[in-house]
Amino acid sequence: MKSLKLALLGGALSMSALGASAETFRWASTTDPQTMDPHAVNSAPVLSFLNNVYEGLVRRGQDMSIEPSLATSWEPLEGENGWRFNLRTGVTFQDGAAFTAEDVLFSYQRASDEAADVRSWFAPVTDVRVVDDFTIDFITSAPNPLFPDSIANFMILDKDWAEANDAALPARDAENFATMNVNGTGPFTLASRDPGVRTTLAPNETWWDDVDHNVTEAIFTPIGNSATGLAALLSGEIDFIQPIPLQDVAQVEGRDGFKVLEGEETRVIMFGFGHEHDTLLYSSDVTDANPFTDPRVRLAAAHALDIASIDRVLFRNKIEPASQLVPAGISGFSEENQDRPAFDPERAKELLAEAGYPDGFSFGLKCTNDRYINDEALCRAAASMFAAVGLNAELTTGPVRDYWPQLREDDFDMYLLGWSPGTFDMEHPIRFLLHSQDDEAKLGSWNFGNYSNARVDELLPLIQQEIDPAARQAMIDEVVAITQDEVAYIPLYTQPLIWAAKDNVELTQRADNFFMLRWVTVN
Amino acid sequence: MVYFILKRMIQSVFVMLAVAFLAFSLFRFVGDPVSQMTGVETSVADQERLREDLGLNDPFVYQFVRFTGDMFKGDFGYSYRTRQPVADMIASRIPATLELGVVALIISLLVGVPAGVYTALRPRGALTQAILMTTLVGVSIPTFVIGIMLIFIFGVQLGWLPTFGRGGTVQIGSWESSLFTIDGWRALLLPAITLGVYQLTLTMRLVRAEMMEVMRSDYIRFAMARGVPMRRLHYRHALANTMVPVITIIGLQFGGVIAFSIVTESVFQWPGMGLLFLESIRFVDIPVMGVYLVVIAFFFVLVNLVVDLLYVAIDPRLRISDVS
Amino acid sequence: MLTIKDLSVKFPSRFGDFTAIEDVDMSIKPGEIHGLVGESGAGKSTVGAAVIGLLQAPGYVAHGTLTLGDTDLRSLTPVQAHKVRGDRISMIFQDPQTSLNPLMTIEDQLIETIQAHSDVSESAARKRAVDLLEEIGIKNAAQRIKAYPHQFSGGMRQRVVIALAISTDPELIIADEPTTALDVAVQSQVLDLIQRLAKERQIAFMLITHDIGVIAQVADRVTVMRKGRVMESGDTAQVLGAPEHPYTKALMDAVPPLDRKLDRFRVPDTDGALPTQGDVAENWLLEGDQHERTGLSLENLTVQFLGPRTSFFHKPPPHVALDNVTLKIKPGSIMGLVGESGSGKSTLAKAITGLVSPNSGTMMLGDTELPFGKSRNRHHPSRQLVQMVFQDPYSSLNSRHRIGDILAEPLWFYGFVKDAKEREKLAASMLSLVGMQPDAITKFPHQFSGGQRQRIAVARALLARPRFLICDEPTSALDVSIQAEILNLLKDLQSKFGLTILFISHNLAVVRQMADETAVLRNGKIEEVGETHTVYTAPKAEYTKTLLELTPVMPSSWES
Amino acid sequence: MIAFLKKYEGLWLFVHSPAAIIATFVAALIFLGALFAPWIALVNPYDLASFSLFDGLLPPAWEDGANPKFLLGTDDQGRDMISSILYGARLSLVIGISALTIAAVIGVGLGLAAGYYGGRFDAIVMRIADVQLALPAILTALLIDGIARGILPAAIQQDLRVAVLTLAIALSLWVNFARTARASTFVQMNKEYVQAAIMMGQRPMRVMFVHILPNILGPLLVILTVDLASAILLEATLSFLGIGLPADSPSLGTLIRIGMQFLLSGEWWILWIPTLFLVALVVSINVLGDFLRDIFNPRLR
Repeated sequence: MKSLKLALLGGALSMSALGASAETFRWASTTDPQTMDPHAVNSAPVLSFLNNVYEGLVRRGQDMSIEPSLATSWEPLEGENGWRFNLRTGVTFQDGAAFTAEDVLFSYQRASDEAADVRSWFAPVTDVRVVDDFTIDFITSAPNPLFPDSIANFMILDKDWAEANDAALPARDAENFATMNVNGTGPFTLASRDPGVRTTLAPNETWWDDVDHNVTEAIFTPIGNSATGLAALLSGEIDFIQPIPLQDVAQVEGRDGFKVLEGEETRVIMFGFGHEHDTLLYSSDVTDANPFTDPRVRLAAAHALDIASIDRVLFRNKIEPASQLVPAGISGFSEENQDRPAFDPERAKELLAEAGYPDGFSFGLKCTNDRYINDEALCRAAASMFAAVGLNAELTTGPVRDYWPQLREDDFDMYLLGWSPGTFDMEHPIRFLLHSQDDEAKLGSWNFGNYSNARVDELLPLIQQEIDPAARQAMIDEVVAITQDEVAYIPLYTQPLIWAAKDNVELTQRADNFFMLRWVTVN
Repeated sequence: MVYFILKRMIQSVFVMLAVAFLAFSLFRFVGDPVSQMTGVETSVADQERLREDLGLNDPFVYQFVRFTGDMFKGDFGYSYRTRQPVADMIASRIPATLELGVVALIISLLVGVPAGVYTALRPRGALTQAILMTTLVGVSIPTFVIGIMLIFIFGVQLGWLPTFGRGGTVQIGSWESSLFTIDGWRALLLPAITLGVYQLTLTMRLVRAEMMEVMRSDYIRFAMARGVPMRRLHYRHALANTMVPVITIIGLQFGGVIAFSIVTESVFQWPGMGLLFLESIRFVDIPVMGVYLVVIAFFFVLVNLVVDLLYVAIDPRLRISDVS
Repeated sequence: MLTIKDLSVKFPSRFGDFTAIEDVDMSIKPGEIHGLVGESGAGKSTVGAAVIGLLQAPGYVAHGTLTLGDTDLRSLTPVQAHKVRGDRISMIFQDPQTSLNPLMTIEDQLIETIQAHSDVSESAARKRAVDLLEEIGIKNAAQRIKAYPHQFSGGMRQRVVIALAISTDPELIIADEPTTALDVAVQSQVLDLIQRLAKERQIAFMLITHDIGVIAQVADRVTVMRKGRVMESGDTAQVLGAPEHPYTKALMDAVPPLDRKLDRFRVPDTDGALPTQGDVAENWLLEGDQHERTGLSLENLTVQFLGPRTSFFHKPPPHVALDNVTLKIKPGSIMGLVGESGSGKSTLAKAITGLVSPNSGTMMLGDTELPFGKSRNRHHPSRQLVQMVFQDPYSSLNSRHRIGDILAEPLWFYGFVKDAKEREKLAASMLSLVGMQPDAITKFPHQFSGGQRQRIAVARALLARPRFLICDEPTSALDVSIQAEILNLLKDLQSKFGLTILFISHNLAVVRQMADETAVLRNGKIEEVGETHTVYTAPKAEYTKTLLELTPVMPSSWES
Repeated sequence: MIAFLKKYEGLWLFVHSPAAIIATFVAALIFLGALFAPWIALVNPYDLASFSLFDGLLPPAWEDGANPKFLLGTDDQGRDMISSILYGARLSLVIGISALTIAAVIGVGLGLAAGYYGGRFDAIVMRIADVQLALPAILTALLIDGIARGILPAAIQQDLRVAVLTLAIALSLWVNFARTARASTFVQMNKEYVQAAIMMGQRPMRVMFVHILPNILGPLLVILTVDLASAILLEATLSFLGIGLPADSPSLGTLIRIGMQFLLSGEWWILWIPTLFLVALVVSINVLGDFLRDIFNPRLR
């Protein structure tokens, strides 16, 4: 929990420094947003960047809680499942066009079209009805208490502008006007766009909210090589970089004029098993059975891992051990099931003996080498810890571009996975990781090992529809308890989030790794 | 003369076609582009439909014919990642790579040739041994290590030069150049040196070997016997004859320059074709990779043709027909 | 006036100092052409290089004095010496192909030399250069001066080299083998030019050559050198006509006369006793069906080479190498084939051995027809019956193979002797048959002199038990004395084993000593063919007459 | 002894050039170190159980906070630097040398044939060489790496990584051999000993390999040493681009890539010790290459 508090503190500070002098703010990150079209790609870097230009009906505050944005208030509909949103009046788009419910309806049709990658957000929505210019209803197939939370990144663009520049749908293969140009209601507008090189934002004079940043020009440049990025910061050419390698934290803190912001990302790193596999693929000694189908063997593997020493050596004490698939502080986190299997090699050996493998067995561990922080180093460390209890892991690491296809073809015995809940609620990982694979209903699509438990499958829809928070939490706790007993996954830790900036820059680090320009003050 | 050029052209077309075929046939194995293009929550069905739309399920030969067909029509297709037309993406990146490559080549010639001449004329000198040793060490350190060292020394510690990117550039028609601003040159210096080091050592050693060979030839001894002033003998006679074979080999080394430019651009975040290619590999952006390879092959073929023409221009024996 | 007093030059090497030349005395008066003759390795070029100060590193002048007029050349500083070079002393090299910078026009190279030694304006220098070219016989020089070296023929280019040498009217010109690379006709023009320049401009010439005929024709005085020491020197007529030193005598005996045929050259007996184990090889050669002598007859043989293609549309112009040559070589006789470079002699040899495929005509070896070039399969009998001895001893033996392997290869390849031990014994015996020590088997080619290598090449040819032997300029790369030994060897082997030989050479005198009949070849056509004596004494073709006249030869009046 | 030295000109020159002696000494030291790595090295960096995470990031012995057991310190995984370097050098050399041999066999074979047959065959070989030159080495490695991953069954993919990398490097180096062999063969073709062999009716293969090949070994040997250095460097560059060897069986190149992450974080030895080692190896090989070129240069004959 300590990390989130720190983030809050940072936020409060920045609110006070109002009206400082006009400033150019230069910042960099490892990847460049692929497109400026809010509905084309559902990836964190794109949505994070566009949140500065476009706005949704609701938005997340500095502490991740949902706040009114283009919708001033919203309440569940009587008599049918769904929500009514009352829209803010007097808001104009950056090209001066008025903001009305028509724009919301149009954006919904655009975002839920087959061409849009974000259409999965609207799976529960059956119909959208415009009541009047500033009221709109979203009808859902079933009661959906978390619906407002799940559309924080659903951004609204102007209907006439889009249709005039024939960008009614996100670009399918060829780019369209919306790929390179913007027309949102957000605090900033696009000044220039050179994909992969430099993108500049300028403040939106007609923004409806009160301005508490003093940025007159924001220049974003992607820097792929982390060493070069750090050099760019230390040489003063850029004011802020996200993220920096955690082994360089000491170096930055050591230099005066620079500071480091440390926080926890909402991403939990875990090991998954091939529950459905009936044999081991990479084993040299056990070829006729899959020991990992026995929960005792999975628990033994969990006991073999010493998260504390991994934290000390690999992550320099910057990670939080994880007990379940979401970090603490996220809605739906199960307070009762906070303890995770302790580091106990002896217990691990006993469990293996009980399960019939006294001297262990060899198996294939598959990891990425360029997706999560120190992913390769972690797997090598884990492999040596497994080996200590007799679980001889044959490690295979590779770039992420080939990783997902291999997992989809069940080409593993044990695999590394990091998961950040899109809706910042426990329901998200249950829907994608714990529910058994069901392609039509688009459920369990990332449950590569196809862990399946009837009770969990039964509870998911109930959780999704339960309005009363207490009842909902109880059901979630039950799911977490089941999956912990059965060791569906071995949650390891939440990944650290390290940003670095010049001393004279005030900014807020949010847990979902989104960077909001509107909270930046350069003094 | 015309025949010679025509023959080279035809051969070049074959080389480029072969490169396109080779590159295209191999991309199928470099990973699955769709998994990169879609977000975390996209369902398998959606991914399958996207793969269908992009025609990735078509038989391989059909895809290749379409790929080359479009290319000849000038339609280079769209990037899977940014949906931009690949032609624009690459065109906007060509100036950066070309300018970097040319400046690196100039540095390697400006330093390499005189150093080669000096070490050839004073084979036993102490300075010669020093030059040979330092350039040898220079070429033994991997390019990316040199790059990062230069960044930290001149960028971070001394703060004289920018550590990344292209600095202020000037737009001349569609060509974005960094040669006309001080800031542009400051940004160009470090990457050009990093790229140039390898080429410099090569040029120097070539000039040295060739110069020593030429110094033993009869026409040099005859020039000595005629009392031609030493300076003129070294440069007007010896160096001119040395440059003829050296130019051809430098042309052939072009492939090396491109290979190292990929590394240099990724270290300096230099917005050239090499960086774009690296990103497209990470993202399995097949159209960009395919067109990049063909463009590189085109440059290679072009350089070879220019080198051959230079060869004919410099050496009168090829230019003017035989005994009149 | 050049005077050299007991000059010696040393080359330091890992074996200590190697003395190239020792106690050389010589003097050349202005206008005098002083011949410096000797075999390769005699050190004649080293003398020339020492005088002009261009000794190959690390050579140095150990002691002795070199004075030109009143300047002591050895006391000059390098800068002064460089000033003297070109101004007072010039040099002419052997190969005109490589003496001129291929990338610069003649004009540039002339002007550059003139301006190096006299500060004169460029236009004046250009005018002087044009006059010079006219003086040495290059027509419309003003226009030709703009051309590049490769646009001149070998002879013309040597004239340009001479023009360059005299452009600063030096006192002394060192000519190192100036005409060796030229054809007979061009050679005589260049020699006349040298004589004219010596007389008109009173230039002292040091003429370094191995060709005694050239010395006889042009030199006023001559110095004979051997292994770095002067054997004899004096007036040319006296030294060549009535040599006192035994080496000079032996040298003169070895020179093939043009006017008469010797049955054998008088060769000083070789120091070691001639090894006698040659009988094993002799019997092996005789037991084959050798005695059946086979001749070779060619019927209007034509060979064309296609030049480089210059356009897609029309084929490149063909270059006719052999233009329907008809030649009959009687079995067991030696047919001489004479012609200048480019006449097609080597092409003929290659056609017979199948390296080149003729366009038309027929070739008959004895009574079997020889298929052309590629169509002759690898096991055709002619592959074994026809063998060849090449010109350059340094490239006709594979330098990476032992002599034993080189000689055993034909025995193994043609399946004469199955057992390796046997092959080695026969090879050793063949070596002694050609006058070599049998223990040469274990050595490598680079351990032998040119003459020895040529003997090994002959041994290799014989180990294929041929019936027809082609000798393509077998001795033109050798010194006169060595040449004499090899020619004797070929004569003995031919008479003993009744071989039919086609002897190809550009040297009319050598062909006269060897051939029973002689054919004269020019630009691919047979100009004349007939019994050797009649061709040499009463030539019918005009071309043969001019060739005989122009070949520099010892005037018979000097005969002792 | 002196007589023996004098007999072989090469040896005499060797004794007299300090650079060559030092280079040979360094190269020999590294080769032996790599060869006997399993016996010399403290720990086997490829066996995960043989080192532990807790020894991670220890500085070299002469700095404070070091563990004397690890003379040159440890990397982020706790692997002893010296053992990693020895094993890394061993792997780099294995890859370098085997890539060289493959490149030499392909290159010399094609070069010889191109020189011998000339004409159309020669043009084809040279165009193939052009295609290879047009594809920079890094590209070739990428594409072959992709194929291997696509074709090979997943299970054996891991241990074939070394073979894939070797093939990738070999394919980008054969062109040098081909060009040199072709040029030298042209020169030998109009030498008379070759014409004699052809006249005898010997098969082309025998003429090429028994007669011509021994005479063109000189320049090829020089290419061998120079390209060995560039093969090792190429492997390092490929590792930098993430295509090279996996991190759990590091070569010199991978060690440097891992070291790059710690360049600024204070653990300087993780990068600089392998880099210096690589530079020493590559420089000594290059110096030897230059020395051999002088020996085989006809000027000395």
